[in-house]
Order: sequence, then structure tokens, then C-alpha cells
Amino acid sequence: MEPLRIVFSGSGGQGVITSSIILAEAAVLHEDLNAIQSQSYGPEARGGATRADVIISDTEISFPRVLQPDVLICLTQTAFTKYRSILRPGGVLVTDSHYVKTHQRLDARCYELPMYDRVMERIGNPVVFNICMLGALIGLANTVRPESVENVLAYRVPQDYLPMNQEALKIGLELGGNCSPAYNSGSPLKK
Amino acid sequence: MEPLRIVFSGSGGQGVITSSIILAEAAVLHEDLNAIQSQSYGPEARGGATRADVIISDTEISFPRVLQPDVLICLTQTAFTKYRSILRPGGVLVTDSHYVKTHQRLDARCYELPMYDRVMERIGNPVVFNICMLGALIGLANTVRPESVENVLAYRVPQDYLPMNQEALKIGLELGGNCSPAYNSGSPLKK
Amino acid sequence: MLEEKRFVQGNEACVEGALYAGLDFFAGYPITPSTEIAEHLSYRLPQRAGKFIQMEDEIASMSAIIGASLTGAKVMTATSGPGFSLMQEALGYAVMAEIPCVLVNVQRGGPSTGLPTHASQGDVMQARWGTHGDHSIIVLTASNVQDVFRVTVEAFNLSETYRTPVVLLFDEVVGHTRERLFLPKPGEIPLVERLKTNVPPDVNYHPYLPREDGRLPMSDFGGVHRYNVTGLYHDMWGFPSEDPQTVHDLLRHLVDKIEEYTDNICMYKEYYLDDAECVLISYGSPARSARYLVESRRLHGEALGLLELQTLWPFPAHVVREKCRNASYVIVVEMNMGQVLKSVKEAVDRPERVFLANRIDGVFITYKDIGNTLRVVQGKGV
Amino acid sequence: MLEEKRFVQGNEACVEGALYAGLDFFAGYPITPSTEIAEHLSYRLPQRAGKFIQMEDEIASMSAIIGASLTGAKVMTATSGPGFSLMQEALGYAVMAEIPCVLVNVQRGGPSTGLPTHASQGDVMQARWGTHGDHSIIVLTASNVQDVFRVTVEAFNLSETYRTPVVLLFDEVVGHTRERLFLPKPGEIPLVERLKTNVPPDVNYHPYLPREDGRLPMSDFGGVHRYNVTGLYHDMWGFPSEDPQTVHDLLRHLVDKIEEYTDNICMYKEYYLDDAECVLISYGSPARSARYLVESRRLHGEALGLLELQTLWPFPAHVVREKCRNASYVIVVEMNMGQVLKSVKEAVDRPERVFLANRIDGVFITYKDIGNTLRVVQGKGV
Amino acid sequence: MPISDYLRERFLPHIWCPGCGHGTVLNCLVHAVEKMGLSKNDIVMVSGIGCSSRISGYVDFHTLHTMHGRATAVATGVKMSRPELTVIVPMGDGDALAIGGNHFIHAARRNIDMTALVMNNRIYGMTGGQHSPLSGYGANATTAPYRNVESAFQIVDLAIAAGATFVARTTTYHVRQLTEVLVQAIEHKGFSMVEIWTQCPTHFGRKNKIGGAVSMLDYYRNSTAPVGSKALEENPDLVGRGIFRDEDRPEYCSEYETVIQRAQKGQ
Amino acid sequence: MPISDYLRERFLPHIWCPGCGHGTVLNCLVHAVEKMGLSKNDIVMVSGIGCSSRISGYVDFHTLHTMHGRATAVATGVKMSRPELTVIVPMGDGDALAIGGNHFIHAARRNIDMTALVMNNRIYGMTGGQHSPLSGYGANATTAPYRNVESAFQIVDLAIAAGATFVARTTTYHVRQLTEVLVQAIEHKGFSMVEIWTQCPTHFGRKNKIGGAVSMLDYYRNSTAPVGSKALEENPDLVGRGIFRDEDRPEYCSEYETVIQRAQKGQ
Amino acid sequence: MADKRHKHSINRDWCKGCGICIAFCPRNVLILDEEEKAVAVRKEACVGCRLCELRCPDLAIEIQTEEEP
Amino acid sequence: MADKRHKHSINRDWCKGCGICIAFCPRNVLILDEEEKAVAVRKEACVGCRLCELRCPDLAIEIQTEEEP
Ligand SMILES: Cc1ncc(C[n+]2csc(CCOP(=O)(O)OP(=O)(O)O)c2C)c(N)n1
Ligand SMILES: Cc1ncc(C[n+]2csc(CCOP(=O)(O)OP(=O)(O)O)c2C)c(N)n1
Ligand code: SF4
Ligand code: SF4
Ligand code: SF4
Ligand code: SF4
Repeated sequence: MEPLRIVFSGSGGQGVITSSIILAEAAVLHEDLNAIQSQSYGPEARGGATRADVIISDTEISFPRVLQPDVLICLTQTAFTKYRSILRPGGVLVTDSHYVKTHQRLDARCYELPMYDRVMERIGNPVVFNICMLGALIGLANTVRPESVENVLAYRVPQDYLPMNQEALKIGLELGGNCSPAYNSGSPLKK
Repeated sequence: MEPLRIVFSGSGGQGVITSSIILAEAAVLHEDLNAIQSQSYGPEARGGATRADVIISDTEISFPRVLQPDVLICLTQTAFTKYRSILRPGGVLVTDSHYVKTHQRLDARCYELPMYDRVMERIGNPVVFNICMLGALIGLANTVRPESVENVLAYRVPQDYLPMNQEALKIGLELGGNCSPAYNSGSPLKK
Repeated sequence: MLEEKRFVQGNEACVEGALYAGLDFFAGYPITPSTEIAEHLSYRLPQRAGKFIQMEDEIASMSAIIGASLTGAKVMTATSGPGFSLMQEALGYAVMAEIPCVLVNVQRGGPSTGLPTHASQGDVMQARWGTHGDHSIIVLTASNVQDVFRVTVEAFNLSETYRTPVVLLFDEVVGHTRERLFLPKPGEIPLVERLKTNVPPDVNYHPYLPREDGRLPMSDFGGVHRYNVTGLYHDMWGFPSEDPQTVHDLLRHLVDKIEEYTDNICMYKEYYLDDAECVLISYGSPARSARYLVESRRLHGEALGLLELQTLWPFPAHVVREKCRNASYVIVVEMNMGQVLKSVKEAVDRPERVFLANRIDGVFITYKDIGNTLRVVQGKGV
Repeated sequence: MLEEKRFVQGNEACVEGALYAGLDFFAGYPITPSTEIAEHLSYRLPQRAGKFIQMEDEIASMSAIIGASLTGAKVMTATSGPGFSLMQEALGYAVMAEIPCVLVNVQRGGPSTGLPTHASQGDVMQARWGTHGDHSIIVLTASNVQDVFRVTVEAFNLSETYRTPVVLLFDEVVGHTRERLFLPKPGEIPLVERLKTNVPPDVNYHPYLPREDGRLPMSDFGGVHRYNVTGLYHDMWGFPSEDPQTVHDLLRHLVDKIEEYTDNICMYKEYYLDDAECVLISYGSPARSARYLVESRRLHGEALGLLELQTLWPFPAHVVREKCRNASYVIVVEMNMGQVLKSVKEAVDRPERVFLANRIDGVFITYKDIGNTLRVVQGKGV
Repeated sequence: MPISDYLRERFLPHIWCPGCGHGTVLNCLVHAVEKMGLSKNDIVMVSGIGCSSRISGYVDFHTLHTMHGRATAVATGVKMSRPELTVIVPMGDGDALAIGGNHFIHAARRNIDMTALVMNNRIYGMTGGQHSPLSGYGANATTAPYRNVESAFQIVDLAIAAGATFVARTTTYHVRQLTEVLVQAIEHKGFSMVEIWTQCPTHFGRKNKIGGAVSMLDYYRNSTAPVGSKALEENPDLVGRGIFRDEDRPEYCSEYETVIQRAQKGQ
Repeated sequence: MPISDYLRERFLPHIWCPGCGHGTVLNCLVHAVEKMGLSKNDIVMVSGIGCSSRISGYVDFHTLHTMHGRATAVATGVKMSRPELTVIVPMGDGDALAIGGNHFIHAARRNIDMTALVMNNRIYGMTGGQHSPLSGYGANATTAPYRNVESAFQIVDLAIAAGATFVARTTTYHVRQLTEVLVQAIEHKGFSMVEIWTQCPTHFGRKNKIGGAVSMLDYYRNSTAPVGSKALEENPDLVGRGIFRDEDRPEYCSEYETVIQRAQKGQ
Repeated sequence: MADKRHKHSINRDWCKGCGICIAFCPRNVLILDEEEKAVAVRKEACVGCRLCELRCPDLAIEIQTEEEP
Repeated sequence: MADKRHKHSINRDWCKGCGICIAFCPRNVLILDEEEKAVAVRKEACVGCRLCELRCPDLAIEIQTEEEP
């Protein structure tokens, strides 16, 4: 497997960092993959746009950061404006249609998914928005198996929140699984 | 003038350090001489034997310490035992007959002067013992003029103590001036 | 499965390494980017009846671990730049009184408050010279989560072996990056326990009389031997002394007991050095960028190699000289203005062939940055 | 007569030098062997409406002079080993915020409490590297009372010129020895006053925008320009910034503003160097023993010479290289384990010809000690 | 002058989290200064390190953002060097009383003329929620995962015992009282200390299940009562708000003037 | 055991000046320990730096002569690591309250079980007579040549405000009371503090024209009175001797045991 | 009171939507809009106590009070 | 009381002649000799209060009390 480089971006409260950790942990602990995760810290992480990098690979990972992501996820307009340019040509862009308007076209497969809206209408609680996004990602790109993420959720999420999270993951998987890019000027990712 | 190297030694309370400073200051401020003074510090200075080094010269003084004094002054037995050995062969040893018993002979001109006793009988206050010793030294060796020391005393000593100090200096000068060594196995110093 | 595999930050790996090594007592004060070490230990230590305390500041933290160590505990504190500066006086005390302890400094951008959340390696020289007076000290570092665990265990072993403070000098990237950690089984990595005196209760025990090999068997406070410990120069009883011979011998002992064992203390890794024309020398997270560069260039047949230092002090000069002997140029890769560069230049035969690839703007140095320097060094410009 | 001639200790000469330079504010905490500086200033400063305060510790002392300096005052603190270690964090703040101030460290035996009343020069490397993070700093020293006065005045001039803390690194012998001091008339030694901005009240003043020559005109707190000062990396307004370019430029500025002016900062004295086969390099009180040896050997026609350094940092490498070019051997004379020796070896063309004459037992090094080393170096044994 | 004239709008919005009480302190402080009609050139603000200490960046005074815990010591240098300036020293509870405790009690002992604001959120905000000497017994924090077993300082008592001559306490809910007390504290000649309860919803609120900013302010309202009020007497669980000490004692800088006089006569 | 068994006679006579009160404190301390019949192996003495702190060299306990001002912090590490040991922490007034003030108040706040002895000679003895935070207004010192303008800490009040649970004061004249109070302070579970007035004839006595050791002891006798005594009530110039606070509050190390229990249940 | 009008100028760039002004407004003048910014919807009810102005942690509210003509 | 005898053993190497024991002895038992060391000259007057033992800053005095035969 080629190393898969993902950048999650959004705003402080949206739980992007948590979802990046869950994904990488799923890969390392529940599949025989290697993964590395890092994130932005400090004041700029507080206001502005938070960013988390994840690399998943079946070999050792020396360089820990993502310079050109294969997959870029933007959950706010600020994040989109700040990071769009780093996406690898022909890579995958995932945005939330509620928060982000992607005006001009990019050289990429762009998915504008109604993740936030779907979560609000089907669950009504924004805290699991990030898990829905994770589901969508898994649906789109071959990262890890859904079960692996469910495993992580099982011990990371407080019992009473678990169903809500599993539901959100499912919604995401649907969104990601059976969706076609808003437009596609990029090269296919799934091999 | 050859640099004159003097070591004052005694116990904490005796004012050896003060007298060493007065001598050096007299040389520097009231005669056109150069002088340097240093002393022992710290715990060992507290108990045990205090030591002060003075070098008087009419040229620049680079090395600040005295390794082999031309003149060694010992005001306690401890000081005598500790420092006797460093006296330059043929140098001058000045001891106080009340405090120090110099048993075996040294290769030096040795003066055992009744400074303490004389001060007690003529003045009755031990605080000026060190000034008397200074007088004796000036009487013996050509260091500085008595007036120079008097000058220093004039601004260093509180008014009401001044007469007492001048008296002590006089006593010392007498003792030092018209005395002959207890024994003399050393070379003459006065030139 | 969770038993031996973990997905953790470097700071947590440091915690696991310390616990593996037998950490009993931790005192610290929060500071970015080292805080996670204190946070995890406040949770993990009491689980095994160990003690965690958050002190009023870093001076108190360093002081507290000194006290605890003398009772026989394995101790550690963790901090970053400003806190490390504040610990310098007490660090010197631990050197003088020969108290085993481990200090972690997860470096951030300095000087002063600097760049609290950014990557830097600006404290290398301070770790060696930060406290007043001549002395020697052991400083280790690592570039990934697994190695952080490993050198942390080693830090405790060395501090017990040589009765000296050992500094773990990590950086923000290593401390905060999450990756896979395999937890070795108990016993898998040998642990050095404190060397205790076998002098019987009523016989005179000389706490500061070194053995032939420079080691000093200890007796715990609270035990059968009562003695004095001081930061003043002291005799074999631990009682203050100003005797010149005693002073001379003690200072020589403090330095020689470490410098003479540089070989035993020296840890490093190497990649493709055998035939390397260009040797990269790096440590900490920048070594990852260097390694990435070396491996990708090797694919195109360029003879690059990497020497990754894990022991920074005492500086392994002989190893560096050896590995660089046949190199036509050497590039030191670090995130400061060339602090290890100095030592490398001192060590090698042809200092004029040594160059620096660095960043000082708080941004993690990439393989591209190193590649750019390499191009310049090769005379190809940017 | 008392007017221009004095008989004083080195510590008092430092006080007189500071007052001559225009000292307004001193904050300190007593510690042997620097205490006389505080004691004399507590007496002398208020006589001229200057301010003296004894703070609760050295950290507070260093902090207080930073605050006072920003109001436009010329400031100083004085300490020794342990206190100097405690000041390292605040020293770094003064470096980062570019605050003119003078720190005196009258060295004593270290590490730790060490030998409070004895001679040592063990803090040379600490003075350069004691605080965390990359930085540069100016460190001066002197060997006699007259020079102590002189370099103290110079310390204030340099701290104002380069807007940086300047460290005066004296030793116990120089600090405590009494000798003759000629007080120069006012104006005899030129004084550098603080460079003030001429930006008018209602125009934007950029406190941290360096001029071409790297200098930063200041505006006093309480004056017409209100701005921010911080120990974080900051922009031209003094407001915290994490922008990589801003960070890079600031750190380069902090280092270059000093390193690039090494020639202007470099002070030294030389004796008989023109034809010297053996060059002694020394500083502080040991330079007096070295000079005594040189002069007495010259009487017997031995071609010894002495280079006495007064600027220790930035290290005057070019001067050292020059002066040692024709020497068949070089002997560094210092009271530590060879801290300046390192820099000398880096500087000269043939490091293998550089030797060390030192003492580390708290006893003042004599011309005899140096003579013994010389004999060994000459292959004549002891 | 309009409030905005006391702010450095260039640097706003500030870095504090939504609902952080520190912003309210900033707000009331500028209102207080505006009320007093002080000239901005005569005010020096010296802060330490922490979220609270970032306050100095936003006010248009002479501002000095120093080191963690050292604000009062630096401020002592400023004040002693230029006694005519008004010195305000905002600090977090950790800044003032953990690492900075010693400088705090010594400034109080000297009764040097400055106003210390202890912005007490009972937690280390900047570093992400570790316990502080004010968290109190039973509190949760990232370094007290099994609940804190250290009892808290009584800041008011400590300041009084150390020698502070004006000592008060209030909260970010009681904004009128806060503004009023700030005016009096700044006007007081000598060392004045105001303990201000200020919410950290992000860390203290969340970890201790008090909820967000709004419910934390509710808590401030319900758990305090004015000094001397009947409510306070009757209900031991309530904490007093108001002024606990306001007395005259020779101020350090004025005292130092007498030193200068003696010294100059001495000549 | 004879008193001499508690001393390291090898290192005596001690370095203190003739008539220094510190020797009397040492004397009463060993008498107190002898009275209590404690085993020497169970006692750890942690001191800082100063003449006073040299006391640790002369007692035959586990002794730790640390850094200036850090004794209580180091002692905290010792005690927390081995709670069963008896920890005694002698400090000078400068050591405890100038540079060491912060560690002092925090140890008191935690109520960690140790006995702090503040050997108050109102001066820095070791460094030669500079003023300390206890010198008090008007005192002479080498760094207060025009008389000190700083007022002194009230150690007793400060210790109480900070949280100490046993607080007492006495002098080296009142050796029976001193010995008795030391016994109680050491027996107390929690942070106990004894302020001991101890004469420094060499510096404080000389500079302040009080005369030698004997007249300084006379002064101690005449200027103090037992707490609760009529004399004390009637004469405001007298200073109280005796116990000012003796109460029970959860001790830090015992509290930490509950943390360990919670943590281990947690698994 | 009714003879005064109060203008709420709310700086939307500074407002972080903490809800404090809303929760403690004695007359429920303010609400959060869908962008989570405070807006004064019941201006007429405002009594000009300025508590929202003083409490706002982001200094985002200013109340201008003008006399009725 | 008179039926007890009290022996003063005074360590002359430790005594620094500060005079405290002498000044505060209720029965003026002690004096300083010409070497400035304390000696008990009026042993018989000693009531064995041991105050000199406890006050001595140099721990130089020990009082042994034995019953009269
Ligand atoms: C010497 C030093 N130690 C530690 C830190 C890390 N640090 C920064 S702010 C802070 C405490 C913040 O808490 P507080 O003072 O209560 O202010 P708040 O952030 O809660 O407003 C700490 C420990 C530092 N910057 N410097
Ligand atoms: C960090 C540090 N600062 C200063 C000193 C110097 N110093 C040693 S003891 C002392 C104070 C002594 O006074 P005190 O604590 O009251 O004890 P005393 O000597 O009077 O018994 C000082 C300032 C030091 N050793 N370490
Ligand atoms: S972390 Fe807490 S204190 Fe800091 S800004 Fe956020 S709410 Fe305020
Ligand atoms: S200087 Fe003072 S405190 Fe120190 S030993 Fe002498 S009398 Fe005692
Ligand atoms: S209080 Fe201020 S920040 Fe909060 S919602 Fe109202 S206007 Fe916005
Ligand atoms: S009290 Fe002790 S030291 Fe003083 S004179 Fe008496 S025996 Fe000697």
C-alpha cells in the first residue's frame, strides 16, 4: 500500500483532532498498519484553523508531517481558504456543504458532503459531526475498515454517547460510500 | 625601593586586617607609593587564624599575593605555628610576647615585643592593640612615615577614639624604634 | 493486544519508559510542550503507589526530586526552556551531591518565552553548561516514539550507574507526534538498580569515598547509615571542606566519572554510512527528515548517509570522527544556529568540510530544506 | 587628593565605575564574594538620588532592573554562581526584549554552593550559554582594580549601544583585592547614552523595527510612545507573533547585532607579544600571575608574551589567531578546567600546540604554577 | 474618551476563548480607567505569563508582558524608578500565587504602590487545565485526575498577613462592583490587591461539570454575598465580596525618599 | 541516650561565632529529641544555606544541607517519598522568608507533615549583616546604611494565613519553653512552624548597638511575654511567646494515600 | 425611561457568541443569530443598564443612549 | 536541694567564652578564667537548674547530678 497522507482542517470546537487520532489509532491498534498523527498547537490552534496530519502506511514512516496531502478535509471556510493550495494535484478534497462554499474548481476530486446537516437532522447533536466526517472519509478512500474505528470508539467514547457515535459513523459511511464527486478533475484514488 | 612584602596574622577579633588596610592605604594615598592588600575570607577566617597580605612598592605590582614575606607579624600562637614557615630566610618576625612563645630559633631577625601588655598598662583598652602593632612595624621596617598613618587614622577612626589610637601608634613606634632583636640570625632589613 | 502495542505521543512514551525503568517519584510544574508528561504521570503513578506532586514552580520541582532520590526513589521531573533555566541551580546541586535523577526538557523556541508551541533544539549547549562552575553531565535525545521510550529507560540506568543527573533533551515534534509504541516485556530491557553499600550498620560508612571504578555505593535516608549531604565541597563524610586537595579530587572525580566512560554512555544510530560520500549528522526530530532524504536519494544512487546521535553529552567525538573520516562533506542537521555543529567541527579532521542545514523560525525542518542546503554545498546553488 | 585617588577593593571599583557610567538603579541580593557591590551601592546611590533595593532573591533582582531599565534608567545587578544560575531565565528575557542592563558575576568555586570564598573562573561557558535558546551576549572581565573600573564603564556603554545585557565576569581575587584606583575626571571616558527615538508623539513608533545598523531607538515607559514589550517572539510593534519570517528575522537580528560587531566589542591587553615564542593567554586575576612570570622570564631573555583578554564573549577569535600565529606554543592560564581553552583551540591554526595551565582547588594560581606547566610543555618535566 | 481609545484595536479580537472571564476583566478595567480619566501615558501595566497576562497586549498603556510569576518583581523596578507612574499588575492565580507567590508577598510587605489583580479562575488556563494553588480540595484538573487533595490559599488572608493595605474580592458577574473596586484599588496609595473570580469555561468549567460561561457566572452570583451583608452572616457557605482592608501605611517609594534625604544630608 | 550521642562530635566545635544563638537552638533541639526518645535513623534534617543552616552538619541524623531558600521544597520530596520519617527543617529568616518564602507558604498550604524552625536573627549572618525581611523598620544593616525602611513580615500571621496548623514563637533566652515547644511541634501531624528569636551578636547586635550575646538575651527576656499573660495584654510593646495555633487539618501525605486508593480502585 | 432610545452597536468580528449578554439581559433584548453572533432584537425593551456592554468578554457591545426628540 | 551534688563538666575546647552561662546563672556559680573559658567556681551554690547546660551555644557544659551519700 502506498502511504496515504491526510490533512484534517476545521475550527477548534469541531473535533477534527479527535477524529484524526481515532483514525490513526484504528490503523495502528486494530489493523496491521503503521500510522502517525500530529496537529497544530498554540494560540493559532485556539482561534483560526486547526489542522491535524495523518499518514497511514504499511511500512515505517520517517518524515512525520504531510506536505502535500492525498486527501484534504476542510470543515470551515477559513480552513478551506488556508489549506486548499496544499492538496496534491489530483487528490481528494472533502468539504462540508453547510460550512464551506468551494467557488472555483481545483485539480482534484471534490466532494461537498452535507455531513453537518445530515447529522443535525438524523441525530440533532453537533458533537458527533467529526465522527460522521470520519465515516465519510472511510467511505471514500481506502484507509481502515469501519470495524476498526468502531473498536476505537468502543473504549474512547463514554458508554451513553456510543450509540450516537456509531450512528454518526454510519451516516458518514453512507455519504462517503455512495457519492460521486461534485466534479472530478483529479485522478482516481481507490485502487 | 625593593617591594616590601608583609604578612599580618592573628585571630579574628584582633584587627589585623584593619591594620593591614591602614598601612597600605597610607602608602597609596599619603605617599607616592603603590600598595596592594588582600586577606583570608570565609569560615576559616572566622575561627582559626586570619591573614592579611600587604605589598608596598614604588612600581606597579602584578602578582597580588605574598608567597614569602619579608616581614611576618604573628599575634597569636596558632598564627605563629601556621605561618612561621613561610617567612623569607633572613626576614623579620614580629610577635607579641603576651600571646606568642617562639620556642626554637628561626633564620630571621625576631622581635618579641610586649605590645599587648604595654597597650593594656598605658591605655587599658585592647581595641587599639592592632594600631600599636602597626606603630612597631613602622618603627622596625621602612614602610611608610608615621604621619601618613596618622592621616589615615584621622578620617578612619571615630573622633572620640582618635587620641587613643594616636597614643597606641606612639607606643608602637617607641617599641619598634628603639628595640633590638631578641636574637638575630637574619640579614639586616633597613637599608 | 493493547498490552504491548500503544498509539501514543512522544511525551507519553517518555512516561511509559520512566515507569518501565521503575520511576517512583515525579515532581513537576506544567509548561508547554512538556505538560503531557506531568499529566499522564499524575494518572499513572498513583496506580502503582508511586508519588506525583505538582510543585509551586520548577525550582521546587527539581528540589523535591533531589530530596526523594536520597530516600532511595527513582525520580524524574519534566519541563521546557524557561523552566529548565530555573532548574539550573538545583541541577548543579544534584551534580555536586551526586544525586541520581532524570530531567526531561522538551525543547521549545527560545530564548525567553520565545515560541512555546513550536519546534526548536536551542537548549543543547545550555544542557551542558547551564549551571555555574565546572562539571560534567549526561544528555540524551531521540527522534521517534519508540526511541523516546528506549532512551528514557537508559537515562535512568545511566543516572544510577554514574550517580548523576541525566537530561533528556526532546523537541516539540517528538513530544507531540503520535505513533506506534511496542512496550517491551518486563526484563526485556535490563534495568540498573541503585548500588547500595554493604557496610554493616555499626561500621563507618563513607558516603563520598569513590570506589576504584569511580562509583559510590549509596545508603538511603531513613536507613541505618546517617550522613551529611551538601552542595559545598565536601570530604568523604559529606562534611564541608575547603582543603585544596579535597576540592581538587572531588571536582576531578565529578568530571572523570563521566568523561572517562564516554564510550559506555555513547548511543547512536547509523544509516548507509559505509560508503557515504556525504554524511548527515542529526538528532531528534530533524533526524527523521534527514533519514527521509537519505533513503529517497539512495533510490537515485546518491551516496548519502546518516549518523543519528542519541547521546549529545558527553559528546561522542571519536564516533563522529570515525564516521566522517571518508566523507567529502558533512552536513549537520539541527533546529538551532549550529550548537552541535560546533562539537562536530571540533571532532572531525577537516572542519572546513562541515556544513549546517538548519531552521530557526519554529517550523519543523523538512527533507526539502536539507536538500536545498545540500544543493548549495554541492555548488549547485538553490 | 582623595578626589581622584582611591584605595579600594575590585568590588568597590566596580561600584565607582558604574556610578561614573551613570548608574541610576541597582537591585540585588547578597552573596559572597559579590556582596560588597550591593553594600557600597546601598550607601552611594541614594547620595545622588539613585535607587538601591535589596530584593527577595536574585530572580526578583534581575526582574526589577529589567523594569527599571524600560523607564530609561541605567541599571545593574550583582551576584555570584548560585545567584547567576537563578538569573538565567530573566537574563534571556532581557536578551529577547533587548533591554540594556549590566549583570556582575563575581565568580566563586562551583558547581553548586561549592567554595563561596575561594577563587575560580568556572562560569565562563555559563555566561555564554546559561539561558535557554539560541542567543548572543557580551561578557567582559578584568584583572586589577583600575581595569575593573574601566570595563565596568565599558559594560554600560556596550549595553546601551547594542541594547543587550552585558555580563561582567570577575573573580574573587579581583573582587576582594585592595589597590590603587585613579578616578578619571567626568568626560575623560566617553559615555554612551541611551539612543532615544525622535518619532514625534502622534506618529507611529515601531519599538522593534531595527535601523540599518541594527540599532533600535528606544522610548521610555512613561513617555509619549506606548508600546508592548514581551519575551515571546514579536513583530515591530512588540506584539507577539508566530509568523516564521518574523521569528527568523528577530533571532538573526538578536545574534547578528552583536556577532557582526565583534571587533568593536573586543577589548584586550598584550605584553611582549611581538617576538614571543610562547604566548600565554589569560584573563582576570590569573593574568597577573601570568604577567609576573612573563616579566621575570624576560629578564632572563626567555621569549614569553601575554595576551590578556578583557572581552570573553563574543570571543575575539581573529585576535587570538593573529597573536598566536608565530608562537611555537600557547598556554591558556585560567582557574577552571579549560573553558577559554576550548575557544582558543577553535581559533588558532594549530590547536595541538595549545596547552592549559590551571588550578581547580580554589587556590589562586601563582606564577610558580604556570612555570611548572611551562616546564612540562617544554619537555623538561616537573 | 471613548472606551475604544484605551484599547489597541489593531490586535483585537483577543485570543481568549468564547466566554472567558478575562475579557470581562479587561472590559471593566478600561471602563474604570476611563472613569478615573487617567492619562494613558501615566499608566504602566506589567503582567506575567498566562491567558490572563495576555491582557497587557490589548490596552493602550505602556505594557510589559514579562515572565511567569515575575510581574510584581518587574513592576517593583518600574515603580521605584518612576514613582509618579500608575502601575497595574494583572496576574493569573498560578502566576501570582504558584510560581509568583514570593514576589507577591514581598511587594505586599513593602507596601509598594501598585495594584495587583489576581484573575482567579482556579486553574492553569494557558497550559490546558492543570490544578493551581487556588483550585481547592476536590477539584478536577488534568494533573488531579483523582481530584485535588491540596487546599487552596485564602488570597485575601494571605495578602493581608503579608502586609497589603488595600484588599478586595469580587467576580466577573458583579461587573459594576468590579469596576468600582478597581477604581478604588488604583486610587489607593500602597500595595492594593483585588482578587477577581473569572471563569475559564474551557478548562475549569468543563472539567468540573459547572458548564459554560453563563452557568459559571450564575454560580458566582449565587455563591457570593457582599461583605457585611446579612446573607453572608447567616450563610457560612457564601463567600464575601467587597473590601476587606483599606488602611494607610507608609508606602515604599515615599519611604525611600527619606533614605535619599538622609543620604544627601549625610554628605 | 546522652545528649552527645545526638551530635557529630567529630565536627565540633562548630563554626558559629561566640555567643551565637544558633548554638542554643542546636542545644535545645537535641535535648528535645532526646526527651522524645526518637530513633536517630527516623529523623531527617533538611536545611538551606546560612549560618543557621549549618546546624544540620552537627546532628547525627540523616542530614541534608541544600540550597539557599529551598529547604522546605527538598523536604517535601523527602517526606512525600518516605512519610514515616520525621522531617525537621531549620532555616534562617532570610533562608525561610526572603528567597525561600514561596516554598514556605506552599508547604504550609499543603499542611505537609514537617517542622519548620525559623531561626530569626533579623539579619543575614553568613554573608555579613545585610538586612532581611525580618530586620524591621529602622534597623541598621550593611545594605541599610541609612536605616531600613521596609517593615518586617509577621512570621506567625503569615504562617497561619498560608495554612500552617501548628504555629509558635519563642527565643533562645527561654530555653525551657523552646525545648518544650520543639517537642510539641515535632509531635504535631501537619506543617508546624516555630519562630525562634536567636541572637547574632556579630552583626545584628553590633550594628544595632544592642551589645553582645548577653544583652541581646536580656532584650529577649524583657521584650516578650507568654501568650495569654496579663503582661502581654497590658503592654502593647511586648511580643507574645508561646503557641498561636494548634489545630487538625488533613495532612498532605495521608491525603495522597487516598489518591493512591482511588487510582488503584480505578483499575 | 421610555423617553430614551438605546442603540446597540455590536461588533460582529469581535463577538464570539458566548451568550453572556443574552443570558443576563434583564429585558431579554438580545439573541444569538444563526451565525452565533449577538443581535439586539427587542431594542425597544432595553432600559440602557449597559450590563451587556460591561459584561461582554469580547468588548463587542456598545450602547449609545440618545434622548427622544 | 542541699542533699544533691552537681558536677559541672565543661568542655574547654568547645567553650568560646561568650559569658551566657555566667550572666544568667541564678547563683553566680560560673566565671570566665584568664583563658576566657567558663569554670564553675562556686559549685556548692549550684541548684542544678541546668540552665547553663541548655543555654550554652557551644554545648560545652554538662551538669551531672548525684545524690549525697
Ligand atoms: C517558568 C515558567 N514555567 C511554566 C510556564 C508555563 N505556563 C504558562 S502560563 C502558566 C500558568 C497559567 O495559569 P494562570 O497563571 O492561573 O493564568 P491563566 O492562564 O489561568 O489565566 C504556566 C504554568 C512558563 N511560561 N514559564
Ligand atoms: C541563591 C543564593 N543566593 C544567595 C546566597 C548567599 N547567602 C548565603 S546565606 C544567605 C542568607 C543568610 O541569612 P539567613 O538565612 O537569615 O541565615 P543566617 O546566616 O542569618 O543564620 C545568603 C544571602 C546563596 N548561598 N545562594
Ligand atoms: S483557556 Fe480558559 S483562561 Fe484561557 S482563554 Fe480560554 S477560557 Fe480563558
Ligand atoms: S554571623 Fe551571626 S549568625 Fe552567623 S555565626 Fe556569627 S553570630 Fe551566628
Ligand atoms: S457577550 Fe459579547 S461575545 Fe458574548 S455573545 Fe454577547 S456580544 Fe457576543
Ligand atoms: S555559655 Fe558555653 S560557650 Fe559561653 S561561656 Fe559558658 S560554657 Fe563557654
